[in-house]
Amino acid sequence: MITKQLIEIKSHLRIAEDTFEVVLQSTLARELKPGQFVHVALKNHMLRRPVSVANVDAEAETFTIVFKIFGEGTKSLSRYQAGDHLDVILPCGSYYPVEELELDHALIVGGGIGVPPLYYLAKSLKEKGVKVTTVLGFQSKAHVFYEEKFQLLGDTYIATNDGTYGKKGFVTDIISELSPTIDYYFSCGPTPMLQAVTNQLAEQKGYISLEERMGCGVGTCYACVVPLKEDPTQSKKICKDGPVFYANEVILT
Amino acid sequence: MITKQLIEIKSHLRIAEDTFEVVLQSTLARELKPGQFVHVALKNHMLRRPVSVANVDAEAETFTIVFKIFGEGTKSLSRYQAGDHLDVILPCGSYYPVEELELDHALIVGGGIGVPPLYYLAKSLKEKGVKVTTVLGFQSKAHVFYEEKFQLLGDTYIATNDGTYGKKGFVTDIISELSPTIDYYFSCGPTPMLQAVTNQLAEQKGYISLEERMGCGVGTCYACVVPLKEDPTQSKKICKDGPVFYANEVILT
Amino acid sequence: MNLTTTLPGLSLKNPVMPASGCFGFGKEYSQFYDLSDLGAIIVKAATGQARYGNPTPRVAETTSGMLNAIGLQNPGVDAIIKEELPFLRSYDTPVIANVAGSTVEEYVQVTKALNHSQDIAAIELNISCPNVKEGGVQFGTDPELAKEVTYQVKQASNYPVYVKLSPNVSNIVTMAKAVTDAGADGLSMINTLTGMQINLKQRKPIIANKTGGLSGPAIKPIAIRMVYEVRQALDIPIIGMGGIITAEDALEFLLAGANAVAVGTANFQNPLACPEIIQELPRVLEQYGFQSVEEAIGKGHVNG
Amino acid sequence: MNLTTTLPGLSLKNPVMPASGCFGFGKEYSQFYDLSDLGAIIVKAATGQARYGNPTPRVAETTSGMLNAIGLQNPGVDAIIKEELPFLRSYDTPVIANVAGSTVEEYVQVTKALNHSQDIAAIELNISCPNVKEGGVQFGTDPELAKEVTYQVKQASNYPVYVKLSPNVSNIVTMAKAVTDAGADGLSMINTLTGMQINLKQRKPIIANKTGGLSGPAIKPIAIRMVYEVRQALDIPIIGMGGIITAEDALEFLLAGANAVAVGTANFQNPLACPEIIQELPRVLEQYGFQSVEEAIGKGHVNG
Ligand SMILES: Cc1cc2nc3c(=O)[nH]c(=O)nc-3n(C[C@H](O)[C@H](O)[C@H](O)COP(=O)(O)OP(=O)(O)OC[C@H]3O[C@@H](n4cnc5c(N)ncnc54)[C@H](O)[C@@H]3O)c2cc1C
Ligand SMILES: Cc1cc2nc3c(=O)[nH]c(=O)nc-3n(C[C@H](O)[C@H](O)[C@H](O)COP(=O)(O)OP(=O)(O)OC[C@H]3O[C@@H](n4cnc5c(N)ncnc54)[C@H](O)[C@@H]3O)c2cc1C
Ligand SMILES: Cc1cc2nc3c(=O)[nH]c(=O)nc-3n(C[C@H](O)[C@H](O)[C@H](O)COP(=O)(O)O)c2cc1C
Ligand SMILES: Cc1cc2nc3c(=O)[nH]c(=O)nc-3n(C[C@H](O)[C@H](O)[C@H](O)COP(=O)(O)O)c2cc1C
Ligand code: FES
Ligand code: FES
Repeated sequence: MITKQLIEIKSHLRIAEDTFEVVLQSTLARELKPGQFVHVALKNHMLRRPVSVANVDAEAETFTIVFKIFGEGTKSLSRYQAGDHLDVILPCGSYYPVEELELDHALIVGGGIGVPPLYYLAKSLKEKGVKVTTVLGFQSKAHVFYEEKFQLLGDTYIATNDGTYGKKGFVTDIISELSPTIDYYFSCGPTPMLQAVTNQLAEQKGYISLEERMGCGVGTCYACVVPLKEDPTQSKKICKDGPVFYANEVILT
Repeated sequence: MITKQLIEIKSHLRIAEDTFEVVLQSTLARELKPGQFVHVALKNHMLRRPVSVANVDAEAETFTIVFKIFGEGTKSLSRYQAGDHLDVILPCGSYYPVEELELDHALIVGGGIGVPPLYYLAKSLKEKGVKVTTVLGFQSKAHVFYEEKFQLLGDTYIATNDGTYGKKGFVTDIISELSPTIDYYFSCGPTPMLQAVTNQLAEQKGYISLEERMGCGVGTCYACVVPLKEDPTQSKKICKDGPVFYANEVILT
Repeated sequence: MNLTTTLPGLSLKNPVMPASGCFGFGKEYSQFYDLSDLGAIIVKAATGQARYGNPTPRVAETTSGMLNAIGLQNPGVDAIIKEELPFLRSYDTPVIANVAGSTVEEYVQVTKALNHSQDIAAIELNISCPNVKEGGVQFGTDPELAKEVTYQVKQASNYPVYVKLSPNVSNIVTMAKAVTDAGADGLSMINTLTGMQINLKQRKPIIANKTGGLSGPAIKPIAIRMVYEVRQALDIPIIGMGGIITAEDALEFLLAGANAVAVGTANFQNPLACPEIIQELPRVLEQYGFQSVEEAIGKGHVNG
Repeated sequence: MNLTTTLPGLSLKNPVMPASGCFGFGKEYSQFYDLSDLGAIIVKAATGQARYGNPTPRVAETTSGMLNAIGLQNPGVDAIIKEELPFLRSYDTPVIANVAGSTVEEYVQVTKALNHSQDIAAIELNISCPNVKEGGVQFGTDPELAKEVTYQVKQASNYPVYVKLSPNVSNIVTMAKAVTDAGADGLSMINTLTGMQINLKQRKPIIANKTGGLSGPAIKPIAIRMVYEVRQALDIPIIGMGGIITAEDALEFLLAGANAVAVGTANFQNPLACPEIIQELPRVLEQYGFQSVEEAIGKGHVNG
């Protein structure tokens, strides 16, 4: 059941350049599934900001978000501190169907601020006994985060645009080299990356997670639609039907 | 020279119902004369708020303001704390010409949030050797402030609207009873009070201090005009020519 | 405290309703609270056929407001009647359908289709959508066209017709008079003001449609002025809206002359905006010396 | 970084100038900084005779904006020429006089009087003041009247004429075309949007004039849209304004197509608004990849 809660910030850490990890206390933490997001209200901003769930600690009733400063809203969010409260709508949107899927080997492909939801996904897959291979892309060394955490879950490869860390280039370059045998891939990141990845892995089954500017975040305003491959005059809502879609379901523009 | 300064709050105290006394550190403190105001910027408010100077400590380079919560701006100001900084324009407006006047006995008449500037005035008069008699009006007992401070400067009488403290009624009732022999009166408070006082003391020389909604606070926008008695098609600006006027100079509406 | 207010075809338990396009067809917000708490519900625009709407991005944030250019995306009036409206039956609150179109014929078609629905209590005639190329803007800014479409829709409708006015005009009273003359039962005002925001990095408008409709607290002074001016000139019921966030804002619209109010953008910021305003309203009315909602209506007018 | 920009009669060292009515005649703000830093200065409106203006209160604060109904208070054009303008001689910055009136004759009278002043470089024809009963609004919302007054003033003036447009219209391009056809050298846009705020305690509009002009960041999306639309349609120089607070805002107007920008309400919040924007502008231009102000003008347009 979707709810609005005022929840406390338990910790607020800078983990990479312009990148922050925030742990939040919520009785609904355990309801949050990999791929879902929370819709965060910020003082003096008209609209909420969607941020993915990057991890859940069911026992502690906490969940984690990781975000990068992009504009005014995320800058403001970066200035909150442990002990402050956030007004959050949760849980929002669809999730990676970890429970339902049958698979042995998963490829995780993330770029930039698309990486956070994939950590919670990778952890859940691993807990289910799935082998996880991860390929992550970042702008540069200073922006890399969560590499060690992913490594604990399986083989992890990093690409940076400028080559200051890992492989110079794109996640697709690494995937070409690895050409791993997988059952499913799961990808989240900027649209150009998703386009490249879904093209490259067109033969594979996969799920992707999309971003769009949102109004309501709950499915009422039609701000966040994406056209369907089957019939481009039809659309789905990223905030409600997504953000997770089957890779061939939607048209990436 | 009028200036914009970012100045520190040294102390922030609640001194009566909804009423706060704030001491501010400024290198310009000693420039502030009785009757002048400062124009205070507040976060998330388009316009500054004018607040009178209630006291100056030249040595400590601090000055005091006293304000009452009236709307959103003053509510916001009430939540600032010692150590916070305020963006202030100062000194603003005209002042009571304490230096220039020749007088032995002054009557001070204040109402509500008109009281603060009169304290700095009374103190300055007393320092000059002038005998000071003070009549102050408040809504009710809970709103009374600075009584003791005025008492140290001379005889002080209080009226409250509801009679919960001092005399029940208006400052004019007390003035009628006292009918003091004075050289000048000085008054600040709500317009109806100023009208009553200037009528009652029409035979006396006096100065009054006015309020009006302001834009710039420095004399450029023509928001804060008051028509002149001599020629009502002419006006003066309360922020620049005032807030202190000779009692017979302006038309109170 | 008596919160009821009565408008043609609408006996409302309180004057607060979500605005069209900001509440979908109610399902999503029914997860947050009991929709029976609402005075009424205005649902998303209906057109003759299904519409895809504009490309994304469709929204942008502005200082104390937002821009939207949804472009009237909706599944078409028939699907709305069959698949969306029945859900609202279980709630004890009147539903107002929002009628849109590109031609007078389409407006009439949608209106006639809605005659067959028992799930609504009134229609809101949307002649003010700034985000569609054809129809919308023209009808909302030309008094003659506004008159014509209102007249035709009024002829076609079994339900009371509230005409939703555009603020993008030099004289709102002229527009209000035109549609009143044509038989409008009430007015709904205001829709959004046409605006734009440019992305400095991308060097182009953020909204794919380039322009979008500005809503939220930024536009409230314009909405209040327009409601006040129309109330001064005409004796027609008004549903007031534009920037309402708090119960104080709602009261300001009542004082300006609105008989009821709608809440749009605020729902996005706070899904509980409507019920919270309804809950606060009695306290706020009392604080400002009113015994009922009816008593406050139009009380902000000087000389009358 | 090259900040210069050139408009008819104006060679500006930078594109930033205070807007009319928000800077008096410069004296007060000269206490805060050197007025020679400014690209230009637009001074307060001048009418034929001295005007008292409207009763107080004349201003109110709104969410991210303000209302004003000063009502063109000014000492009259002759007094302005004799007593106010000479002060600005000592600064190395062009002065633009703002011409207002109730009749075409008054506009022409003021314009002719200003021909005798050597202290100005251009005039801004204010046909958009929403706060005076006669003249102002009519001229600003009726294309024929706008054309007529522009033509007459242009005939009378020795200086370039910038016509200041009102945003309270359904079609800004129609207005822009009308005054351009009549010979305007440039446009200045936008003036304020008519708004109202009601005092809940007093149960009446806060502004004594009831309505006032809405300015500040709240209206920026409307201003940007209008500048963009006019730039798209016409090839006439534009001074853009409406809600500028930061150098980013100024750049947004340049991208929309403004050749220079004016800063109004921001001066009240921050007397150093103009010099701070000027100081920041090179950094902001560079950040978004521009080598000069001229390069940025109109660059927010898609397809052209
Ligand atoms: C489902 C979903 C999950 C997301 N998860 C994360 C995450 O885990 N970590 C993270 O750092 N970011 C995430 N994002 C992106 C994040 O929402 C944007 O970075 C953020 O909204 C930018 O806000 P701003 O105020 O800093 O930027 P501004 O540009 O000032 O924002 C202005 C408006 O545009 C919207 N906006 C701007 N960029 C985006 C964008 N990329 N996506 C959606 N709205 C945008 C804002 O929400 C706001 O309404 C997610 C987005 C979506 C849709
Ligand atoms: C020269 C001068 C000196 C003042 N000195 C003091 C003082 O020492 N202590 C004190 O408590 N108050 C003083 N006031 C009044 C004080 O400025 C107002 O109480 C305050 O502006 C109200 O702001 P708000 O945001 O709380 O109210 P809101 O009603 O939310 O304010 C909205 C707008 O109206 C203006 N406004 C509302 N009431 C007044 C008013 N009475 N006078 C001027 N502007 C108003 C605000 O400045 C703001 O622009 C003084 C006013 C003036 C003009
Ligand atoms: C995202 C969005 C979609 C809207 N869709 C419609 C619509 O379909 N029909 C309509 O008449 N008005 C529509 N509106 C206008 C609102 O109903 C309302 O008139 C306007 O937003 C002003 O109110 P507000 O400031 O409370 O949002 C829409 C507004 C928004 C923000
Ligand atoms: C207090 C005030 C007085 C104004 N007086 C005038 C004026 O005399 N002539 C004029 O053309 N515009 C006048 N304006 C309009 C401004 O010049 C400007 O067009 C408008 O405020 C929008 O810009 P802003 O949002 O930066 O303030 C005035 C605006 C304000 C706020
Ligand atoms: S953000 Fe409103 S429908 Fe998705
Ligand atoms: S407040 Fe601007 S002139 Fe007084």
